[in-house]
Amino acid sequence: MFTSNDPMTLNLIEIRKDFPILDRELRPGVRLTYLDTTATAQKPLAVINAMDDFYRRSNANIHRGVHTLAEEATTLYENARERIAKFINAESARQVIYTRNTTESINLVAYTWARANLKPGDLVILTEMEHHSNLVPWHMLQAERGIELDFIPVTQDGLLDLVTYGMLLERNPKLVSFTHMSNVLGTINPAAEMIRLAHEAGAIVLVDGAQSVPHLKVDMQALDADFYAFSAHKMCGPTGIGVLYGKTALLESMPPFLGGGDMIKEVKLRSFRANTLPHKFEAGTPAIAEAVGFGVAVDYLTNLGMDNIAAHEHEITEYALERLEEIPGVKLFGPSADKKGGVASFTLEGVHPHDVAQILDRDGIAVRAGHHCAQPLHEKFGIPATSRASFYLYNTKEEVDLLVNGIYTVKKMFG
Amino acid sequence: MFTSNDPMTLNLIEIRKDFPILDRELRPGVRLTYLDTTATAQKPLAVINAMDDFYRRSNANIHRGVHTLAEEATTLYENARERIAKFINAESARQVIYTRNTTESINLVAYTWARANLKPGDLVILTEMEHHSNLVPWHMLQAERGIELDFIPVTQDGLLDLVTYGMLLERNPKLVSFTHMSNVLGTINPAAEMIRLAHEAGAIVLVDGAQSVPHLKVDMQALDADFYAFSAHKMCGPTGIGVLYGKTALLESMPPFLGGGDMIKEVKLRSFRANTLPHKFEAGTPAIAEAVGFGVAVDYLTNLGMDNIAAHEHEITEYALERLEEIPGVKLFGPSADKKGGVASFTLEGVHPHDVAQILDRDGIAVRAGHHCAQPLHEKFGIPATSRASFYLYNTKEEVDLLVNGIYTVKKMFG
Amino acid sequence: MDDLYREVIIEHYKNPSYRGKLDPHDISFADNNPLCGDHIQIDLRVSPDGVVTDARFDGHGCAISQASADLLIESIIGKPLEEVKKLNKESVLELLGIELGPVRLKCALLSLKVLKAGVYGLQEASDSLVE
Amino acid sequence: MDDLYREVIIEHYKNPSYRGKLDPHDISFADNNPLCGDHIQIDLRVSPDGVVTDARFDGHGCAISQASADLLIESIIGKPLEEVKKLNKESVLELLGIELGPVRLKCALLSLKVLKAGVYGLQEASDSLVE
Ligand SMILES: Cc1ncc(COP(=O)(O)O)c(C=O)c1O
Ligand SMILES: Cc1ncc(COP(=O)(O)O)c(C=O)c1O
Repeated sequence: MFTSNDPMTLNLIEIRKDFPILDRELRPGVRLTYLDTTATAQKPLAVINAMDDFYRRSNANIHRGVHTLAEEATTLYENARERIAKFINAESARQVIYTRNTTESINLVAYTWARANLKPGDLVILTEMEHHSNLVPWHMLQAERGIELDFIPVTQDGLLDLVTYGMLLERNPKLVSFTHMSNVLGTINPAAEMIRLAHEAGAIVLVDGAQSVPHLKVDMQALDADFYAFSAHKMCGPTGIGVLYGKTALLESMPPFLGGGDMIKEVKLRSFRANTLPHKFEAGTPAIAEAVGFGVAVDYLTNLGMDNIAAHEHEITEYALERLEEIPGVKLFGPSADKKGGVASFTLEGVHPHDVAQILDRDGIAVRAGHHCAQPLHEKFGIPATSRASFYLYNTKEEVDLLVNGIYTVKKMFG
Repeated sequence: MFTSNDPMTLNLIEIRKDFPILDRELRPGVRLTYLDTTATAQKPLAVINAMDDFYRRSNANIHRGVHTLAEEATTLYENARERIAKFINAESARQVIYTRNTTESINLVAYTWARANLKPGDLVILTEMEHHSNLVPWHMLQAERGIELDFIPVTQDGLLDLVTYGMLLERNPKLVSFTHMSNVLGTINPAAEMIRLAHEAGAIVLVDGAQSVPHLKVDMQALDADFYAFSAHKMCGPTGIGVLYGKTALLESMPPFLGGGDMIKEVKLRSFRANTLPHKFEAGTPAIAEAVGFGVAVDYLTNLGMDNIAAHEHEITEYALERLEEIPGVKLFGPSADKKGGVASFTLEGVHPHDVAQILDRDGIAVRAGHHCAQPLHEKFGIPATSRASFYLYNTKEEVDLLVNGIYTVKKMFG
Repeated sequence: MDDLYREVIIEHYKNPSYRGKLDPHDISFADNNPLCGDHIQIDLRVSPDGVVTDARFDGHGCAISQASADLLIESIIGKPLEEVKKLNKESVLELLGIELGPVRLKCALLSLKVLKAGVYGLQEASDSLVE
Repeated sequence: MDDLYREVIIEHYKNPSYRGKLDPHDISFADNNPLCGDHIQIDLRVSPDGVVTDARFDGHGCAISQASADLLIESIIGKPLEEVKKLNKESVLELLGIELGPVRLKCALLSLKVLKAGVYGLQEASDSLVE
């Protein structure tokens, strides 16, 4: 599918062989064209096999066992944590807390740090481009605690209005929580600068990294975020596991979240003492096989090189925006390719996004249609839904061409 | 390993072939003897392959996608829920909420139902044999909310003191929360009767089913529990997924737990409306592959027949208790085989349980040593730790013999 | 799959026969599919002996939801309410003449859900449609 | 693996040379391993020029934790505190002469953790031993 004199640095022919699903025929003669990585990424064989192997050879519960399998499982689980910590350049693996997903990571902060530190009237700054995962936990806290919410507006070209942000910061916010990269517009927000400004204003910063960690090199020490949340399943890893990174002192100061096995140092009938980091926040049997898979996913990305991945995605995205723009009736949302990751959200005049996605699916092209868990952003743009094509390390320009041809077919059917 | 004229109803030769790990040589010449199912169960090929297959063929995010893979993944995820619902005889699949594990299930009730319904001074009844997962969430609520905790005592022979339970019920408890089967003593508590009494006293009942669902036929409609919690990993399923079952009216009356994608019906910038059951309690991308594996685990158990599994375990346990009792210096904890599941916890005079476990491990025998996340229970019996051998559908009497021989080796070394 | 966008569906979507409102009406109800923002309102006129004498739908959404609304309205005019109450998932799929996966099913059934909510009251309607 | 229970370890466990308490003492500290309930207390006598003149441990636990305590005490008597402060994971493993997985490592290091806590103060001790 990919010609060998292609200029990209990633060897797409080899890479695509790593992903068994990309070979799938959905129906006779209809090969999969997967353009929905923003929802969840596909998994390379190395990740699938690592989990398979774990269950076939090493499966045991961790931490409390002294037998060989328990020791092996514990080592595998904790080694994965170390590699993930290194991948995001955390100072220590103790700052990497396993959760189910980005959503749980954000809720963990809302339930522990925020409930321990926010009083009625305290201001939390969010943005208009947040995923529901970074809105609803704060809605819940607003209802329960009477905190105040305000929002950094999104401009018509899909960027955060940083002038208004500056004004909001003058109102003494306690927390600023924003997405590093929008899952609809693709916008990569200037996180380091936003964090610096928030810190100057005395606020704690939580970054939703669900879309950034899979696609960009992120460096916790350079960014200086207080909390950072992401999911394995969007970065070639398994479902069922995510991470909350936090600054050590903050994590140590926080009350625990879920109570149970492993998060304790000692339990009496009527009281308990919490364990040290990171176990304090990991109650019960964790997603062990998933941690093993996550570690291998991080190795896979590291081997390819995050800079190479970002460069490849940039090239594909630039091409995709160019080609989509040419199609009469297509309206693209979000900034130009140089300010965004591999996401192209669009509407097609006269055709509902669900119909676009469904008709593309007849040719095996998987795009997402809907509000992409960002209803307020869609409302802002006055539309109920968009179609979204998204690109990852395994996507090719040929697949963009298939998408464009598919959209012409849609137009013909509804023409 | 198993002779064909063995009287048990389960065909152990065939069953053991389903579990690749049971063939593992830990070290040259040392085959695994896995007696640690109470910590986590091993996985049959069918479960491992189902998840493998999911990632190779059907992986996509669920619910919001219209493309083929998204539809497939959604169907697989929801079909698994239906089979799990059927397995526990719930009235409806909407009562089956996917969580990470038993621990999260219990915490979910503590964070939502309990925080919405319990006032300072309200009484919650637990037992002295609870796992930390059914203690710490209530310790946290006691500290936060000033609820009162009291405990059904455990008798010297490892049973709940139901006379005291009756007296506690007279104090108008709001919640009774207890384990269906003890993970240390093996005691199977008379759950149906205890639930009936609690309901007569006007209390809501939460049952920790982490050890019962894997080993006994449980029937939600017959038991009449208000909430019931269990984990996939203890019943041949993957890590990273568990269930909270709840009565529909209760679940509907409860506030949501984690906020984010999928648990909403509608999100505005400053407010949200929660989704219907079960999605209301499933925020963010769930453990999709794990749900698929869980469904297959339930099929596997169903095919073998829970009654057959329980009968097999009973036979093994009876034999194990008999053989262990003969060993001078071995002290067993918990009731006789007819009142318990496949758990044998013991101490060996003059040898610390960690040393017992470690020396058994030299012969490939995996038992657990420690407080098994039930510190208060161990304190009650005046010991810091026990060794625990536990049995499941794949264990044989020959493995019990290996355990017994191993203990004699330990005695010789420390003799 | 290939007949998911049968001519008839696209035709009913592009040129619906029963789009609009009825004023006055006896029953009116609206709801939306939160997944995609599809919105349907249905107005009914019902004779004293319980027969639907006229009906219209209004709203916006995908071809499946709008076409199924148009087809559904067409099918109930002249029918007694008792028969309308008996309509189910299968009735709608028969009208559309296609098979649908779980996500698009919600689009297809939105108009039926609205109709039943109008006829029965909201709770029963959603109970009767839960997959 | 096979030398995990070397004669010497079982010997030191069954017949420890330095089990007991020192009264009076200059430094005393105790801690336990919450995973298994192992408990170690260490008492030290230290000369004015900072040399450990006598030491004892007390407590209960597994062979690894108790033997390593006995071996550790044996190794520090007569040593300056400055040298005691330099002891680390490797020192203990060398004394035991075995390799250990992550869980049993905690048992082996409990006495060192207690010793360092006594010598340094608790926080630094656990920092310096975090795996
Ligand atoms: C009785 C009991 N309750 C709760 C749990 C906690 O289960 P999980 O670690 O899967 O949350 C266990 C498992 O160790 C258990 O045996
Ligand atoms: C920006 C953003 N935040 C949060 C999430 C939620 O991630 P998860 O569903 O893995 O919790 C997503 C994924 O949909 C996302 O794109």
